[in-house]
Amino acid sequence: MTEAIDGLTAGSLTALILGPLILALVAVALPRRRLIDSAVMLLALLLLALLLPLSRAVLTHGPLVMDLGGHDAPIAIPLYVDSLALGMLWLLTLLALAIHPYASAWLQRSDHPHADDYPALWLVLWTGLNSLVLSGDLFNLYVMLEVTTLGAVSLVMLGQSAGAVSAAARYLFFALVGSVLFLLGTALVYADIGLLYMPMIAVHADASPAIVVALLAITAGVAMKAALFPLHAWLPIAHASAPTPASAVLSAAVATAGVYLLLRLWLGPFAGTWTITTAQGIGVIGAAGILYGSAQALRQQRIKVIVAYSTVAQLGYLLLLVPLAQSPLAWQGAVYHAVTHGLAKAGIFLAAGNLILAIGNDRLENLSGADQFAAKNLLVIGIAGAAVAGLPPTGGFIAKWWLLSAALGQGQWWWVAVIAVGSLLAAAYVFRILQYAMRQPENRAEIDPRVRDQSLPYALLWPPALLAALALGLGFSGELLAPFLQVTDLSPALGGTGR
Amino acid sequence: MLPVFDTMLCLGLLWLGWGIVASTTLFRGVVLFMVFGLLMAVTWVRLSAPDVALAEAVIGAGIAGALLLGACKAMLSDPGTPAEQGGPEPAALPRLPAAALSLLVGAALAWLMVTVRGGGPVPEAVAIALPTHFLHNPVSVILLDLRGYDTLMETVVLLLAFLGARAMMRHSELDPLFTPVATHRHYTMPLITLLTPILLLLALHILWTGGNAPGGAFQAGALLAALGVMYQLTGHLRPSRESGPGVRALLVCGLLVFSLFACLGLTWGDAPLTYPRGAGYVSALVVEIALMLSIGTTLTLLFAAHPGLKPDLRQ
Amino acid sequence: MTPIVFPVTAALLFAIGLYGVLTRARLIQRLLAVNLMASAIFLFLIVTSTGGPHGPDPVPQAMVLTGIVVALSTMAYALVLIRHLRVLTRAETLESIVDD
Amino acid sequence: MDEVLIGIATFLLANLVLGFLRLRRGPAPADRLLALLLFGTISVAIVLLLAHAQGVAALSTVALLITVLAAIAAIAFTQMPESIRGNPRT
Amino acid sequence: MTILDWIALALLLGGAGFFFAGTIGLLRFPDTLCRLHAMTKADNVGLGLLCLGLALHERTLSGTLTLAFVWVFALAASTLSAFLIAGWAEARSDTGEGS
Repeated sequence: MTEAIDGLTAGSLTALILGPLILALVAVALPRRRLIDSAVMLLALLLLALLLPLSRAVLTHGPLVMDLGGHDAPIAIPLYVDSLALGMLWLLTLLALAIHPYASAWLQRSDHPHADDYPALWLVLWTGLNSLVLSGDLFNLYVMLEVTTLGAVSLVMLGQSAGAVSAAARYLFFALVGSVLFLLGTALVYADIGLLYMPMIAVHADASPAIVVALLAITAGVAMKAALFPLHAWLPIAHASAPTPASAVLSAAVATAGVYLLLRLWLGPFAGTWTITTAQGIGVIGAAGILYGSAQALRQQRIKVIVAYSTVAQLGYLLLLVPLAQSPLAWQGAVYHAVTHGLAKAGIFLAAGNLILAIGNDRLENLSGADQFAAKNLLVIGIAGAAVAGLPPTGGFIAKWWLLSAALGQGQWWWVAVIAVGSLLAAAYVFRILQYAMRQPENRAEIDPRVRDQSLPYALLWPPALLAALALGLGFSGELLAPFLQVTDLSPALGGTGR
Repeated sequence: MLPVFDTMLCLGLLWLGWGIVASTTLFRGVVLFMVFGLLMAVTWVRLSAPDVALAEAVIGAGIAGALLLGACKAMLSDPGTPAEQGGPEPAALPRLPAAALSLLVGAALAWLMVTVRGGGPVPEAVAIALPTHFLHNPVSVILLDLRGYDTLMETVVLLLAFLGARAMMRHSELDPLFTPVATHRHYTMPLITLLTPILLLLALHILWTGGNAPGGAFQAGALLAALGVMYQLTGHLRPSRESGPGVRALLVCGLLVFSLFACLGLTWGDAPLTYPRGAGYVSALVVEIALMLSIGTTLTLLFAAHPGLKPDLRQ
Repeated sequence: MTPIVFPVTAALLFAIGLYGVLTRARLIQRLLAVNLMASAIFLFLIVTSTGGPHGPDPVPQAMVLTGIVVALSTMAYALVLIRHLRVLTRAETLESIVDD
Repeated sequence: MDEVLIGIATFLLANLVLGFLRLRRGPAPADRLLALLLFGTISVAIVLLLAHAQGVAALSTVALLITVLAAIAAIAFTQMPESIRGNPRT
Repeated sequence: MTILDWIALALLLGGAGFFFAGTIGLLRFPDTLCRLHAMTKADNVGLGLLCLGLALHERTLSGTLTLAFVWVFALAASTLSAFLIAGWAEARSDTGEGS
């Protein structure tokens, strides 16, 4: 255990993992919805408060490692926090704060039969995501991946329709194969070098055949779960057919966590196995994902499918960190992108969910006249969409600016073109939604007057507004937060990238 | 003689594996999978992994088989979509490229798995830590203490599987997997009366000795679940759409005790999940008892495919 | 220590499972194939745990036990999902409901 | 003596592998289940022999568990529907 | 080898012989019920002899008890299973003749 871990830090890390878990157990044992809803809000606020000193500790001491159970490396399971993990924790906690009240109001309003099942499922998934982000042990990650997978599949399945359940089944089978591949990689690493403790694997792993195959298996496994570009087939339909709050969780948190895990593994324990060619190859896959996802998003006719394809595209940006990893600016940009995109994407989904409540479905052509009756929600979609596209003055702009600068700084101009084209396409699909909404409806009487903005409960309106405001606000706090975004001791290990 | 035994065992495993994958009918695949489970248990015994063998015996011979036979039954009682009736199974991927890919992967893995280096820092450190530990069964040391966090999270996976399944069951018209034949009660009753005390004793035995001999909470819990499965198969427990407070308490007690214990680690140590000095064995036992109850309940309910169970004591 | 035949069997079982996952459309059989792959990895892990200079290594055995619990949980979950899908669509393969 | 135990275990394993033929041929579902039950008993015997050859008492518990749970498969099987026979998809 | 060893060996070999007979019965007998008959008889006697043979070498009480329990439960389980399967097969005239 490092000296930097004081009681408060240890307590915060414990609370991040066990807080949602214990609350989930309470929710299973005592299914009182009101009680649980307020407890979730309190917990999210408490965790936000705990994240402040934790961020400070990371800033002053550098990356923190807490070995569980009072044992030492290499037999203990460590929790690991650096700026990448910290960004994810902030994102997850803010999402919990905004999405849970929305979900609870949404389920109630749509008289959803699964309203009783949702809180416990979400809380366990939250536990899984927090632990996935914090875990520094290869085998433990396998278990956490299973928790997130089962949680995410269950959320998709709550969509109820035959389409949602078959999307859930497709997702589950992709994920099952993904876990087996991850387990294979873990077994090979352990059999070859006798380690599961990730900070130490980084030191011991060479490019032996077993390690290289393990890296391939792990990459393929996580990529299947995270729906990275060539393996994305299950994502758009699953994210689009889930209930709206669940779509937001899946796109903003689960998918991001998958890519986060890949970055954590690639640039941590396996950093020594990279060469320039393979790093550039990962960048190319990311770029292909950006272009393909954006192009698909432009062709879709349903809002939720557009937003889901946009997720496929935006996750690609995170992969650009691999070829650019030697630059601190790229780290800053990637963390900032993950957080901004997560917040903005959740905001868009929630606002789109309100539109769906208003017009009954999410087809673009039915949006006509939405600027009249759902102006606030359209404003949210506009702001959050600008953040996704990376337009100033949003946080998305800062993130992409840093990524661009990193690419220029290392003379890798080709990524500049990709980032720019991706942003243009993103702006195009966001404005396409707004453009449909501003058309004059052919028959005004078709719109049910009861569904105007005013009739939506407050709990459905403030969460998307809060998320969009955060995505916007991040555009003004880039300089302030920059020091927090570079804390990682993994970048030195990336000497391999430059070989 | 042992090499002959090993070779035959491995050929048997491969033959069964191929049979499972290639079987044309669902029932055949399921039966082959159950035999595969038996042979895996023999393999674990041969490789001197008694803890794993115990788990495989309970799961392979009992719960997994019953689950699969139940699903098989559910599939058979529905004629299926028109496209599937009588028609051949639609192909997922063309066979030839799939076979080529699998062969390539198999050959590469075979080479790797034979040539991995072995050893490393963890085996060394574990070998040093084991002799002074308050538990004497090496696998229990790992599961309960060194990697207790994994055990906590694996129980979360089990609970989550049930929560997700319960959400599906609640609003779907899934029939109970098994509707016991009334006349069979006459014959199964003596078996139940014989097995109930024996299984309970065995479960307690496995749990109690788990600290010092092979066994532990999961094996014991799975054994309790096997008893629960048998009660359902013979109609002494029936699935119900409501879960009472008792069932819910049993569901969560294992994780609740374990996570509270994990938090308490912060008070008598520097990190969660630390065992108190001097009271390690007792704490481990308390955690294990709670885990056993939860694991048993969760697995029984997962088999029931319903949120709850109610006893049926008609003779 | 342990004869070479066990790791080779593990690799081949993994390959057989992979073939099954790729070619079988019927979901339950695909599930069985995935479990076969997992069992192959368990076999490999246990093989590596025997022998060694420090006696049997309990860590892989513990990993396999955890893996068995996880595999059983996901199998039970997947079976309920498959039955749920069957009730909703009457299909037992994903391929036969692609066109709805 | 250990060598003898392992020899007998090998012989029993050979019986088990021979029994796979019935598993393959069927023809009735009941035949496959019979084969499963026979394999259960043979596995119990093999486990007992190996446990004695290795001198690990806990392994005998494995045999006990397999025996105790053997009835589950049979009870579950007898509740299979009529359509299990003659259905191309069984 | 003491006289006890020889007796144990004879019992073990006898047990193995009964298992073999059971397997052959399973493979060669003409229909399901015959196969059932051959199998359950053979493997229970076989397991019994085997347990007896092993028990002669068992030093501890618990080990001997375990062996005894294994045999008793095998008898109980196989009696019930055989009965249920036979009933199932007969009710559906599913006697798998031939092959």
